[in-house]
Amino acid sequence: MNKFEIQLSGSGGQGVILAAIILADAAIKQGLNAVQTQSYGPEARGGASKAEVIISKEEIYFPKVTKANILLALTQNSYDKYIANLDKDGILIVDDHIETDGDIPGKVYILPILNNANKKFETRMVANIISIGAIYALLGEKVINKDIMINTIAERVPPVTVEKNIAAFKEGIKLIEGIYD
Amino acid sequence: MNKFEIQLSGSGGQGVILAAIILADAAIKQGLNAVQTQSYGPEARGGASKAEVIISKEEIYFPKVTKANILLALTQNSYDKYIANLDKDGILIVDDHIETDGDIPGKVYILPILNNANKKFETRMVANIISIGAIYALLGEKVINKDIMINTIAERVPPVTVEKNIAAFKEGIKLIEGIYD
Amino acid sequence: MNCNETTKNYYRVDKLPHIWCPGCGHGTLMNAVVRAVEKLQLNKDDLVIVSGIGCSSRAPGYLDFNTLHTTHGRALAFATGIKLANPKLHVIVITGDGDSSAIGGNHLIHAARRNIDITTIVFNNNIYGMTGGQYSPTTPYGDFATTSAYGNIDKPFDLCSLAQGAGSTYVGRATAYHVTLMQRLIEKAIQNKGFSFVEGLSICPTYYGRKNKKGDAFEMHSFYKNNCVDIRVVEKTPEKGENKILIGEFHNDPKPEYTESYQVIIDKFQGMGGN
Amino acid sequence: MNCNETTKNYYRVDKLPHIWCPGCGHGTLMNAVVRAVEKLQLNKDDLVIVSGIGCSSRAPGYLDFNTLHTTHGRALAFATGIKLANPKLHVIVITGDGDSSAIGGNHLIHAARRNIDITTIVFNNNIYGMTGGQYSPTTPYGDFATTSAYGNIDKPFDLCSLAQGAGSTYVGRATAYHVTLMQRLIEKAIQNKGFSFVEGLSICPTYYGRKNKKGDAFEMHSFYKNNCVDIRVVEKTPEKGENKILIGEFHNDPKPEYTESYQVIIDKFQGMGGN
Amino acid sequence: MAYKLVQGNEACVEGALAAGMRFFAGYPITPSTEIAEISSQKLPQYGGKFIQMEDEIASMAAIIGASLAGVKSMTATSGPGFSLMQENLGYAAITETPCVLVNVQRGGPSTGLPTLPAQGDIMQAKWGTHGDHPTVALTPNSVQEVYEYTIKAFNIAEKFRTPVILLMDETVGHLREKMLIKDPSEIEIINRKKPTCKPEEYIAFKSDDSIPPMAAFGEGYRYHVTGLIHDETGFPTNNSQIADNLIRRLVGKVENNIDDFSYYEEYKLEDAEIVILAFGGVSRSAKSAVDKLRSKDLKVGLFRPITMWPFLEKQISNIAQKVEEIFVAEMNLGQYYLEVDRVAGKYCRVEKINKVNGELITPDEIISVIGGKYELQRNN
Amino acid sequence: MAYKLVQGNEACVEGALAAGMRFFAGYPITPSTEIAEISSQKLPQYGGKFIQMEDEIASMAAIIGASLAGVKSMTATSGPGFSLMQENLGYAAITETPCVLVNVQRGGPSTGLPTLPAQGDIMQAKWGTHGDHPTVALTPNSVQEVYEYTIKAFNIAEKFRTPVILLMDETVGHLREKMLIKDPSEIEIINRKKPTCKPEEYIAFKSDDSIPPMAAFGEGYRYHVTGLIHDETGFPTNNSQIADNLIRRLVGKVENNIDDFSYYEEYKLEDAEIVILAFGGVSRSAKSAVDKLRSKDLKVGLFRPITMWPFLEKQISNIAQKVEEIFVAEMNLGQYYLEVDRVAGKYCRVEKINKVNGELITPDEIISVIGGKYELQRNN
Amino acid sequence: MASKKVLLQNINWCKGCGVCVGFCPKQVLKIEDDKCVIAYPDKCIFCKQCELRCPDNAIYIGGIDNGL
Amino acid sequence: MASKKVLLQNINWCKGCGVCVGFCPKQVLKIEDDKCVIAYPDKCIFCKQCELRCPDNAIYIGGIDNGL
Ligand SMILES: Cc1ncc(C[n+]2csc(CCOP(=O)(O)OP(=O)(O)O)c2C)c(N)n1
Ligand SMILES: Cc1ncc(C[n+]2csc(CCOP(=O)(O)OP(=O)(O)O)c2C)c(N)n1
Ligand code: SF4
Ligand code: SF4
Ligand code: SF4
Ligand code: SF4
Ligand code: SF4
Ligand code: SF4
Ligand SMILES: [Mg+2]
Ligand SMILES: [Mg+2]
Repeated sequence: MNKFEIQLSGSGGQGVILAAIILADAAIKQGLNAVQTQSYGPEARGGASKAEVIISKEEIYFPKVTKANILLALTQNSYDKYIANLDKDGILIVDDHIETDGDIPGKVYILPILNNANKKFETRMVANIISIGAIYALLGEKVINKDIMINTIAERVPPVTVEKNIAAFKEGIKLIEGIYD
Repeated sequence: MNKFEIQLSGSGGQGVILAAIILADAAIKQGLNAVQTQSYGPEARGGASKAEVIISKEEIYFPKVTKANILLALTQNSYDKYIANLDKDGILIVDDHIETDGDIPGKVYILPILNNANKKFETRMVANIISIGAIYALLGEKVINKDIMINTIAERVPPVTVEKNIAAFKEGIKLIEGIYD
Repeated sequence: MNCNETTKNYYRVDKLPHIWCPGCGHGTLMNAVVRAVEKLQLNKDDLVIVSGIGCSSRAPGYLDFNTLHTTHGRALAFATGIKLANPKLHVIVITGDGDSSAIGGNHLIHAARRNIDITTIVFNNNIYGMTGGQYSPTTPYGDFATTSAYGNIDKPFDLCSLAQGAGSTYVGRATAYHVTLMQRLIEKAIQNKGFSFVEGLSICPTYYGRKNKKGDAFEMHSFYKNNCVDIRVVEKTPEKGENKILIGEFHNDPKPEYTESYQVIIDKFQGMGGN
Repeated sequence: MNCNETTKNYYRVDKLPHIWCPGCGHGTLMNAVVRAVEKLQLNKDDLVIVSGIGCSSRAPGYLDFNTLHTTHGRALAFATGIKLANPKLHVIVITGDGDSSAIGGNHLIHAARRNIDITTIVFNNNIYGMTGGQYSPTTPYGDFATTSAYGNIDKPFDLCSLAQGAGSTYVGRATAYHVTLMQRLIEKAIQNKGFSFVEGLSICPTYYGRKNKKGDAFEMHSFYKNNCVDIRVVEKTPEKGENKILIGEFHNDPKPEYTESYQVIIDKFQGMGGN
Repeated sequence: MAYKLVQGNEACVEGALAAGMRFFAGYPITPSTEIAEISSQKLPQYGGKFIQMEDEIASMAAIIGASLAGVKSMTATSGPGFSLMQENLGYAAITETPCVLVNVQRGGPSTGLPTLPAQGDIMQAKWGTHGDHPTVALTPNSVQEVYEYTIKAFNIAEKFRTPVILLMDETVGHLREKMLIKDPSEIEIINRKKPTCKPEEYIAFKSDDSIPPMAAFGEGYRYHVTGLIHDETGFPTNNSQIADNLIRRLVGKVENNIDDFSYYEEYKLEDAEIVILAFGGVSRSAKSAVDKLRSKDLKVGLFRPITMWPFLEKQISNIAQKVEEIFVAEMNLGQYYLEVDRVAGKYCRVEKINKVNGELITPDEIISVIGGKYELQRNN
Repeated sequence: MAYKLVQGNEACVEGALAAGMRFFAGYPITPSTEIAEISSQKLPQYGGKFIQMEDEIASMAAIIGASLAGVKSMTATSGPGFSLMQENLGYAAITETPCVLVNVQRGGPSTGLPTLPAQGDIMQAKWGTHGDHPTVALTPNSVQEVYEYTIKAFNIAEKFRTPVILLMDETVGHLREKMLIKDPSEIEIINRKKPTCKPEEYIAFKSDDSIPPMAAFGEGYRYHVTGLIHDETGFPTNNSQIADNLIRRLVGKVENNIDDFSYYEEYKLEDAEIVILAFGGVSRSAKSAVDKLRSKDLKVGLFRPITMWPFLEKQISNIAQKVEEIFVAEMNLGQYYLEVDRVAGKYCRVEKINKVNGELITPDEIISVIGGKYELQRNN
Repeated sequence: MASKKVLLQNINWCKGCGVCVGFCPKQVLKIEDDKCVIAYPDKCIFCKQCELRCPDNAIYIGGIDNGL
Repeated sequence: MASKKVLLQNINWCKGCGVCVGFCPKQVLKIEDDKCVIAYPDKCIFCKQCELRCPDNAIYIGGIDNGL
């Protein structure tokens, strides 16, 4: 695949925008093209928050996700709102507290993201980075190099939280790999 | 003549605008068409002040005086500034303190307007109405009826000055007639 | 609807929950406004709430009166038109520190000067909340905001002094914590026939709080609880006011009201020269 | 040129006589500004005079400095940009009551609040002169103007209180009659490093005078002569202030100046992260 | 009824009072100031109110507020103030609040030539506020017309719930000429449609015929008004379908109803081969020019739009299909020309006659351009 | 130099700093706020200054003041603030004060859709202030271009002594994508021409080549600046000849030098029969659409004006003479369309593709209009 | 006529800000999953602090004579 | 070194407002034909009141040592 359209959604404070920025930044460091957008303003306050990344080998003109190849939903609200955007061959990643519909096209990964964040890292603040780990694992090393991912995370999160976030990233990878294990 | 273009000029406080309004108003009461305009703003403050009236049997489109059939100048300043506007067959009325050029086309009336205002009426404030008298006399009774003129003056000047102003009007007529006497 | 009677009677409950962040002080202050109106038993049809633009200025949308959400800073100018056009209406302006004293500062001082019968209530959170946390004319000296990363060098307005200096005939201040005082001040402000100004110190945990390490909503409330003192106390014992925020009723001095003065002119001249 | 040395040195004499009406107080007040500048021996190249729109705001055009005639009410906002861009410049704003306190009221209170080093001089003639005599925010209650044929029902601002309340660190008032006091206040205002405000009560015989039967220019001057009293006198003997217009130096309390505070930030952070 | 000598600005107030204006908020500015002054004097006599606000922004806001409270309202200004009113003009448009804004144009840009005439705000009248919005602007050319079209401006505002701009110029505003004040019985007055339903059934911005009925604050219909994109009930939304509907309805209610208020004058157009298109003060010169050019045997006619916006596309396109050339004469550098050229330029030549020096274009100037070109042509 | 992930609004600040901006005055407004925020953080690091003014009117005034004092200055805003800045924008034009005004467009009118993209201020950028005046407006469509054209905006402002508008839209302002920050040595920087004569010989607004050299306050050239019509020395006058000269020179210096800054992109235009004209965010969709329509064997190309104003009449007229139809796609109800139709409509068909619902026009929407029409045509 | 007071919630409106929790004198309330939870209803003394301070009108005292 | 003071006028700038006339303590001045006229130069005591108050800089005290 030459182009990935990724949509990350959750509630206001969950950091999905930062997650999207990290993905886009890493892609660029990888020498790819990437565009990142998000929804702003009152609707982003409190309610569902959405961030988008498109990663592509080619130049990206239209910067918005049309159909998501990967959709992340961290809350029921955001799942309900954005599930329709998922491409029919797309991949859905949802937190395991979310009730999903039966007839989702494509692959579905139901992961204990919030739970593990709380339990293993004692903060819900890393849920976004766990999610990145999962997305990274699904995209595969061929798309973005793991070290680039880790470096980008290290650059973009608050200095004191770098280690924890890198661990969270790895946790996300494991969540995907675990499924395959 | 079906159309009279009249330009009245003087210094800021001499009331040439009121004079123009009275002429226009009287013309309308007479059943004629009339438009009245003036120059506004800083240049009118202190410096030369100009008011225009066009009186016509027909509808008046362009509302500005192109070439004045009658030009009144009460100050040297205004004379200098506006003399070029006088039609070649036009009539010039100037106060007698003004130095005029030799080669003025048309008729010239050099009248003691300010002087008589001061002497006979003990106020320079009636110079404008004396001027109207002179203009009226030059236009002739056929253009605007004398009573209409007098009524209009009475309506437009401060109540306490009505009598004085009507006398001033008559003084203006006399100034013209005097010349013919 | 699952809520208390006051809410049921005075809110547009189908518009709730409001868009404000968790813990935002504006919600508490809006409740104080509603309780004051309830206490005074004002007819809902006769009450107009006008606001500008900002988080605070979203309040009218939730309230079941005649409500007007105008342009940023201009609420008082719109309100002036409403009040003059129909002096029988009670006109309350709900505004923010930015809305009322940055872009809207001129309308504030002129409405106050005219002493027109409008009650202005400022939800002052010391920041521009709606646009994401820039410093406002009430952000304290040295504080941080997205546009004062090096500490704010602007000196803050004392909004109550400004309003009083400009001519406001009723002036008071309370906080999101001192919500009962807030309610009482609003009641008296509405009753004052003239321009009334009530400042409600609000809290913005999301921006002002976070940028300045003020803790969560409860901590920010607690700050007001511990650092405010009523003007009457200070008038008696000035030491008690040191380094404290003054609250209470600062000024209550009725003067001829604008629309009433105008009515005098109309009564005298209506029909003369006119139709 | 046929005039005194001061005029020759500081005026653009080829632009004289100015457009003001016979007896207009603005001319006398403009002279006070010039004498203050002469007294302080300011370099003409370092002085910028900024104005808005109005009769008063025409002053800069006659003065041989860097001069800027801006849009109505905005002089202080322009001046703020000038001063911040080059703090070495002395910036003086000459403005009218309408220009500074009607349309420009907000810029006045904000420039004062910031305490930016600008000297603001208001030629207050209690009327909009330039547009032909409408009431202004300083027209006394009950007075007549072309838009208050039935007597003005707006209450007037006390401009000095307004400026001081907003944060001005130097405040004073004189009149077109008290022209030497005016000069002294302007001198001290320029010397104050911060926002300074000097109100010069002017006379407009053409509109305010005529509409309110105040007599000719000399009579209007005489009114100020007979009805003003210095604040120092009143401080000692309050009775002497009754029904009088207060003049003199009201406030002189230097505080950190805005461009200087900014320079501290630059000194600390320049080069960091930047080029 | 007898004719009276009236100034254009005064006629505007007379018209407004006749139309039912009972609130005026303004801030003085040459050459519109007389409108404020006369309003301040007359309104109390009619039980109405005048207020001099602190600036033009506040003036525009106040008249919107007053209109929402049920009172017909007006403000008047000139260039600089017109620029300042733009934000709230857009607010009046999106909230569908009837009101009348008079702009007596003077020379610009900026402070420009405060006392001299210009027509430099023609395009600003349509495009001065941000975002897509409806615009109605009328341009009278005589004192009598100022009176008549001020009344019409109020009627359009009320009927279509939209701000209406009366676009005068200094020439017309300061002109004194005769005017006939009509008997109230002869004047058509339109008032805003009021809701007849019960308050709980009132959907403030719902409409079947594109113009929702409007309740005044205080009449028992408690509703919400906002400058945000809103749904039929008046509450903000980011819903794209609703946003689209709202903007298209707002613009459409004016554009699609233009036949209701397409005002213009045609003078000697029947057999015209050359057309002068002019409006406001300049159209008076143009009319003189037509007569004089006719006397030189040139088939010249005048088309004078009184409704400036929306653009009289149909009429002008029709004319263009019948004539050789249209000369657009205006006191600016060619603003209305652009739309005329767009619509007419597909069928005939379109030329500009412009002047931006603070003087009214004279008949002779128009004659010299047209006469020069066509007499020469004929002689060749 | 490596690519960085940068937001459009951030790129604007980077470009401005590279161009030499050392003063920013602004008032926050979505979606432009980041420009103020980042400026406030970066300027002190460059020895420059940021001030948050009390409103947009003051912001525009302050940058003019700072520019007169010799410092390159910028402000940024969106719709409502843009409307408020109009009066002083005209002042910058008439006083020939270089400065840059960024408008990151959002949905309007009024408060509208504060967080959503639109291109509703295209005509306002040209006509928003009163009176005839020059306008330069540039519209970048990528983060890299925001950087580049912010620099160019400053250069044009300085070279021609005129305000320049950078007309972005929310799509571009909030977009993050890769950007290359150039080495200072690679960047062309133009600074205003300074007088070289003695102060007593300086005639502040006299010019032989239409752009007078500009002294800063404090440099020893004491001169007068006014928003009134003024003569070459800068002093007010009502003289009609001088007024005429001034306005025509101001407008002319921009209109006549357009070749100096005619920026645009042509994409697959060589053999195109159908042209999409689009700019800003929408042009990115248009480019996708061109590719996809080409794959359907329709000869479609893109013309993307980057210089929006003055209008690229020459280029668009040339294209119109070669193609069948131009589709003007914009996030408004058809604003730029009007000028395109005027110029191109004499040669080819001109159609609109519009959207005003707060969403970017998608490639599919363009495809469906054009594909729909032409595939159908072909099938018939 | 004695009323039976009861502590009520509108959980849809609650944003979990914790203001009520902080001000409750009897530790009746706690936050769980971003929402206020009435953990110890029996300890409630109906002092109405929570109702007074909740910015979201999401907690209040009801009762029979309140018409609920 | 004794200077010879002299009362001077710029009649072109004088607008005849009469302010100088009113404030002159010695009735040196009067208004004639809208201009200030130095009627009694000998009575002048060079107090400079006229110069100080003239809004138009149209009257002033000159003298040899003033470089005039
Ligand atoms: C003319 C204009 N300028 C700027 C904005 C952007 N804006 C919206 S709200 C706001 C600040 C609000 O601050 P405040 O009034 O303190 O309200 P808060 O959000 O803090 O409650 C600003 C700058 C706007 N909508 N309109
Ligand atoms: C935006 C704008 N509004 C209104 C005006 C018209 N105007 C020019 S000067 C003025 C009033 C000036 O009054 P003031 O500042 O008191 O000066 P004065 O003429 O009395 O000295 C007004 C309203 C303008 N030029 N610009
Ligand atoms: S941003 Fe601040 S003021 Fe706005 S809703 Fe959130 S907490 Fe309240
Ligand atoms: S109108 Fe008044 S303020 Fe203006 S110049 Fe004349 S006297 Fe002075
Ligand atoms: S105060 Fe209200 S919103 Fe906050 S946690 Fe308690 S019930 Fe929920
Ligand atoms: S009523 Fe009082 S005790 Fe009961 S939960 Fe609320 S705050 Fe606690
Ligand atoms: S004060 Fe000056 S202007 Fe007035 S009369 Fe005397 S000399 Fe002339
Ligand atoms: S100097 Fe004194 S005495 Fe002489 S004319 Fe002037 S005011 Fe009179
Ligand atoms: Mg705030
Ligand atoms: Mg004044």
